[in-house]
Amino acid sequence: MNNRVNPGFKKELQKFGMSEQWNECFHCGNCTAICPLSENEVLFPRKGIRVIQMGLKDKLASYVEPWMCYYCGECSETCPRDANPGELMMTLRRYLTSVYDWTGMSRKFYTSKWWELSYILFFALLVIVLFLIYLPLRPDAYLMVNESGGVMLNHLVAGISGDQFIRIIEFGDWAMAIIVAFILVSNILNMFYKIILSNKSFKVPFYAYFTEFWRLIYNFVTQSKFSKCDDKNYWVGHMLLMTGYTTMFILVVVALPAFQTEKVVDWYNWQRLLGYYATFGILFFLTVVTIGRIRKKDIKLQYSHSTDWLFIIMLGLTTITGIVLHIFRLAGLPAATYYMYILHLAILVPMIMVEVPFSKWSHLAYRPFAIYFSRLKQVALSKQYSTGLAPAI
Amino acid sequence: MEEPRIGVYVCWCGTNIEKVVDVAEVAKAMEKLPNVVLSKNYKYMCSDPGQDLIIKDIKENNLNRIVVSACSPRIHELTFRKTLEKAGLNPYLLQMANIREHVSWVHDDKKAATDKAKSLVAAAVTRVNHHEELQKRTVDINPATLIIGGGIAGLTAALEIADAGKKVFLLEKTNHLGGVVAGIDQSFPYFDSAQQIIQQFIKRIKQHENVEVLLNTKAENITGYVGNFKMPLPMLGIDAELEFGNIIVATGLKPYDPSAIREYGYGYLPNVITSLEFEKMLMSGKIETKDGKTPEDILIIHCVGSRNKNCHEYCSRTCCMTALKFATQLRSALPKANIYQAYADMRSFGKDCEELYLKASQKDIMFLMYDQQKYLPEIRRAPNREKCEMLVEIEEILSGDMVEVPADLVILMTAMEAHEDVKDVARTVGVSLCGNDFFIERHPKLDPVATTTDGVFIAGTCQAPKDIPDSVAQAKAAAARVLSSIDVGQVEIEVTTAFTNEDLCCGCQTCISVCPYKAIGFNEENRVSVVNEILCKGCGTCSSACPTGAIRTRHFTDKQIMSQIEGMLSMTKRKSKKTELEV
Amino acid sequence: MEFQPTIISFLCNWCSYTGADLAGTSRMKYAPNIRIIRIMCSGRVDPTFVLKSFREGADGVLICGCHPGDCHYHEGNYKCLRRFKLLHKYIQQMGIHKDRLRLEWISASEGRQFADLVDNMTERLMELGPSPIKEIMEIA
Amino acid sequence: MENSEKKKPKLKMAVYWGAACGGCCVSVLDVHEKLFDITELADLVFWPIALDVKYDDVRAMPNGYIDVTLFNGAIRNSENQYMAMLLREKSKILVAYGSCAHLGGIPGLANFTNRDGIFERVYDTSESTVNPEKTRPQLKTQVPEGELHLPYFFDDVLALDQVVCVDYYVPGCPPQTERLVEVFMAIATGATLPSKKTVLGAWDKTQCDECIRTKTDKKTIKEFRRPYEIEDDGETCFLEQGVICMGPATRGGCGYRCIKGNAPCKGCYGPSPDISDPGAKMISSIGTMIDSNDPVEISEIVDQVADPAGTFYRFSLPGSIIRRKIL
Repeated sequence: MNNRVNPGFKKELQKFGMSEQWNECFHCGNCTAICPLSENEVLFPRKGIRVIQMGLKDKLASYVEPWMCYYCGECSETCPRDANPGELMMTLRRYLTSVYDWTGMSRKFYTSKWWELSYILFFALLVIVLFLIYLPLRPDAYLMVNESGGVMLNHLVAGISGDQFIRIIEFGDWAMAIIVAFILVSNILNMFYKIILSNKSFKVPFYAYFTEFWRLIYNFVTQSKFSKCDDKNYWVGHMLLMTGYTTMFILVVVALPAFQTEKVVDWYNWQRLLGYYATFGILFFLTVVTIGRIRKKDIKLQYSHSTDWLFIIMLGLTTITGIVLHIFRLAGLPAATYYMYILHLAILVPMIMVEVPFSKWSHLAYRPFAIYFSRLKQVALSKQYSTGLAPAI
Repeated sequence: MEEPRIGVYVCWCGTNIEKVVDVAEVAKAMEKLPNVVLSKNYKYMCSDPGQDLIIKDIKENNLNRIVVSACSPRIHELTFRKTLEKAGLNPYLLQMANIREHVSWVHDDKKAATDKAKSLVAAAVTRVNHHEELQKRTVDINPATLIIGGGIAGLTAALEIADAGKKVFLLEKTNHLGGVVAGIDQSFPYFDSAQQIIQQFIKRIKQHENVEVLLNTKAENITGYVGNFKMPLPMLGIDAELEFGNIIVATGLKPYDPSAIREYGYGYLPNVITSLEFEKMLMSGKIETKDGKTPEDILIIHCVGSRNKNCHEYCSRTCCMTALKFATQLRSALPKANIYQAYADMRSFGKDCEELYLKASQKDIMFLMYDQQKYLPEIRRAPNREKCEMLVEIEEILSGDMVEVPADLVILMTAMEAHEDVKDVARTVGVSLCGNDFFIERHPKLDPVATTTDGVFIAGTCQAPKDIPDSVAQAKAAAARVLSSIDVGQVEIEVTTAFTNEDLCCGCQTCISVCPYKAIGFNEENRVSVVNEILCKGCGTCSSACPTGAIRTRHFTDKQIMSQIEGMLSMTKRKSKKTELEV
Repeated sequence: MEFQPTIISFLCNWCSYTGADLAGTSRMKYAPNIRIIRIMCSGRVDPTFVLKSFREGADGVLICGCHPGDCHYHEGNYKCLRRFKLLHKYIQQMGIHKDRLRLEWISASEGRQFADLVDNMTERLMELGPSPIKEIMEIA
Repeated sequence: MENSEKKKPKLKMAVYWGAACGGCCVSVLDVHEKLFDITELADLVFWPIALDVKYDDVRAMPNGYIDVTLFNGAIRNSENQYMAMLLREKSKILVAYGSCAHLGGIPGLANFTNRDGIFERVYDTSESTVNPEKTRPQLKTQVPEGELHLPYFFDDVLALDQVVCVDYYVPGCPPQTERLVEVFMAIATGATLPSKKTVLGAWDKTQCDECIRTKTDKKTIKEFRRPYEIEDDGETCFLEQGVICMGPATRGGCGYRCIKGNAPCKGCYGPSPDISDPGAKMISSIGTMIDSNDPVEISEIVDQVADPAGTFYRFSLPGSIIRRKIL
């Protein structure tokens, strides 16, 4: 590992949205002391700031701590120098996402708005063009209203049956999921390499991979670390978002035939209830965060990177177009429904393609893995201590 | 002297003594002691009626020795000495027994306290039998002043005294004035030109009619005492001699030689330089490596030779600010360079110095903290494939990481230390040095300018590391002290001094090196030691060291102390009879 | 009645005597067994004084001076220390218990330390019992 | 005074030895041809080493019969004590002659132990002794001729003035014969003698005053050395070479015999006037010379003085403040 200091490194991080006050830190350690998540061997954010200040790039790449932070903002509030350690951790998460991403796309998105926008536009146009050419609106679409007044969504496309339409969309879903999953999994492997394999100072015992595996699942499902932040509302909000998003993901990818039904099912059916729950969860979170980011009262929402806004806008538009689509459908407006459907997908697809492998949504995967890796590291180190092989830190 | 007639006075000190010590019993017990004429107790001995009582008794009863048993002699010995003087007795025929601070205030048991008081007063009584009359003396002050050292402190003091119209001899051991400050470009924290200040000083000194500058001259063979010092100048002729009444020692500092620290490679790595060498670079306006390249990476290492038990344990007080000054100067000279500071603790105290740190920390300087006690940064030559000249390995303690810093130029912030020859100066002026070879002041807080040798003052970094304003302040204070002593014109000297009984002195000369004030000289003709009683402070160490009992310390003679011991123990119960077989 | 030792102590004027005065002004209580003799400097302490004290019946002798480096007369306390070490060796050879003679540094601000020192030494001397020196030295 | 009519009455003189080696008596003999001058002025009435005069003869003398008695040797046993008291009674002037009578001398070193300790060593444990019955000398022994008496052996050795009043002291081990002659002549010629209880036959100033070695003010000792451990140049002061020399605290008058023989002074001439404890003074003086301020180093240097009591009190233990070991 190269341990050469690098004064130029800060410029690199500034591209990832590092705040102006990065160098104010004089290492009093208040941030680490106040952080409810910083404990035992996993201490942050102070040490991370030091690593940034010295520009130790390799050290940073293997740095797992930023993923432990859920940005409650207490550190930034406590900081006597207003160095904003919370935001620095956020910056680090962006930076690390780009480090793990071997395709280099993540880095491009984080460091250039235009790259990201063009990428999004490309997928949006792709969706629109594909629809307009291969799945055009059937001429008699106005007839596709059933007796209860709802639009028969699966029958709006010319030349194919409702089943076929569902299968095409399902195919698109799966193709997208596979591409995204491939990139994400390979990035996680890269992360594993950077955190565990490239670090020669410890060796993880083989059994630990299994004995610690439950943590991965447990943390993924419960986001339990998050609940340790003192502000419990934040965990609730985050849980709403997380579960809402996951629910919607399952509905549209795994259970598409059940979700995108021929007829509009009654409101008390599970599909619709789950859909409403997911919409509410996402919408609630979005509203709170948007207001917060605009008001800039809460410290963790004071500094917004362009990708933060883009994420909110994309998710917001997806949700809104989804709701409008639903309203159009209930109101029995087939043509409007069709175009809204295209619009909905034209936003949803680029959002998934950007956020899941390269940006915010990848955190969902990186966080539990980081906890898992950090546990592996701890197990390895404590074993080395007990056998006296490791030098004291 | 006539037969002692002793008066004993036991003070109540209101209730302070009386409530614990049975003062009447103490006074009564003293009546039985030999030569005690009267023994009284009184409510407040230090009050006017109390003192009048003593005066009246002295006159009426022909008393010639007085024992006052009251509070600490550190409080009222002078008061009662004056009382004796008023009554026409020599003030040194008084002995006090401390039965307040050492008895009534520290003991509760009345019986034990009274017994203790008795033995203390009895000791005073037996002692006072052997007291002798001592006479006060004064000497005149020669208005000229010798200043040793032509640095900023010496120059300041010289100008201050010369401007007041008094003669100054300014001694400088090198061939030029200005000292260390002459080698400094700009001073912290205001970046004003140190050059300008010092050159102006030198110019004024050279033109001043009251200042005689003696270059290439060391302070040697100074003899004499406060008011009347002398120093021979053999290079100007056999009889050439300087005469002066006061001395200001301003010998300044020597920069620490970092070649002793293996890790830094100073001396064989060409681009490792000291802070003063860097000042030279700044003055020349060219910051470059030995090969003439403009450095891209510059590391400043703090605490070189300071705060480390292998070098000096003290803090040199100015290096942090100087390092911040360097960083600031470097940043404006080389906007693109990478500047690193390896520091141990940032000690930017003093007016506008924390502000200097804050400003410097805004200038894109990387601060790396190291442990100056345990792991010093290690500098080594960079391999050829590297762009930089050197690589420095630092155990960075804020991160706990071992980091590597590339450097083309390393500036070592070297410590201030005492000159090697300071011991000679200390010996010749009779002032002691502390463990770090800095001059010891008379009192670290209340008298940091004077020394325990009368007429010798200290200023500047010869006393302790300090910056320019502190040196100047101390120099002006020393000058003020000298001027006030010249103004008074006379000085009263210690009475309780040592003296030699030439009939007993065997000339072994043990006492000579014992004396911290060089007050004892050797009379080659009579082959006896002679105490210069003007220099003597009366510590009595020579008396104890004298193997023949030839040197006696007035007011603390063997006889006086031995009789005090006898008196003290005469009151204890366990007595055994001494029988002598006589024919 | 319990044996009460007598301690003769030599305190230098500038540090230790002032420290003992401070114990007084601070009303710190300590054992009344000590008898203080003021000298200007611990460098004035002649071993003769110590032996004389023992000879006259002292159960213990305590010498106090300024802390090393703090001597009002620069180095008097070091001179005292050197003599003390030689004297200490001598008195042990003469069968006098080493704890009967002590040299301690007490600064002007160490009133508490002085009080504790006296208590501590008194206690130790009570353990050692009365000094037999005076009686043994008498010639019948 | 009744004899003052007669022309120059001859002095009556006695020499006696207590616990002594005999060296002092020999020093009297060392007057050589001056003996004739002495015998012209004085009659020796009692001198066990030279004359056959019995104790009974002394007892028979009237009080104050003897003009001058030179008493050498310390008081070790009851006989010494008895004779000291007897001679005190019979003498006008009693002189403590030699180190032993003056301050206890070499026999005084027995005060490091006591009667039992000495007897055990002498009659039991010494390498050349075979005494399985642990026989001890008895004060009384019955023999056919009658009862034999031995003097009682004291626990302590005392100096002469610790048992009787002494008029003058003539120190030395042994005293320098010239001094004896001077003192004797002074007494015999009736010169005014100094006040009683003073030391005669020695100077007030100590050895250094007449010592031929070069002395400087650099009396600092980093290491104590025994005489054989130095390469003595014969010129430098012993103390400046780290060798303990009692010279500074020892009266002159001996003619610095030891120093002339390149050996440091051992202190037999005793301390200068007003010094109550010669050893303590030397401890003080030599202690001061130790060249270190570090307590540990000082202890190390002090440890090089193997036997301070024996070194500084070689001739003066009984006469010093702590006159014997506390056993």
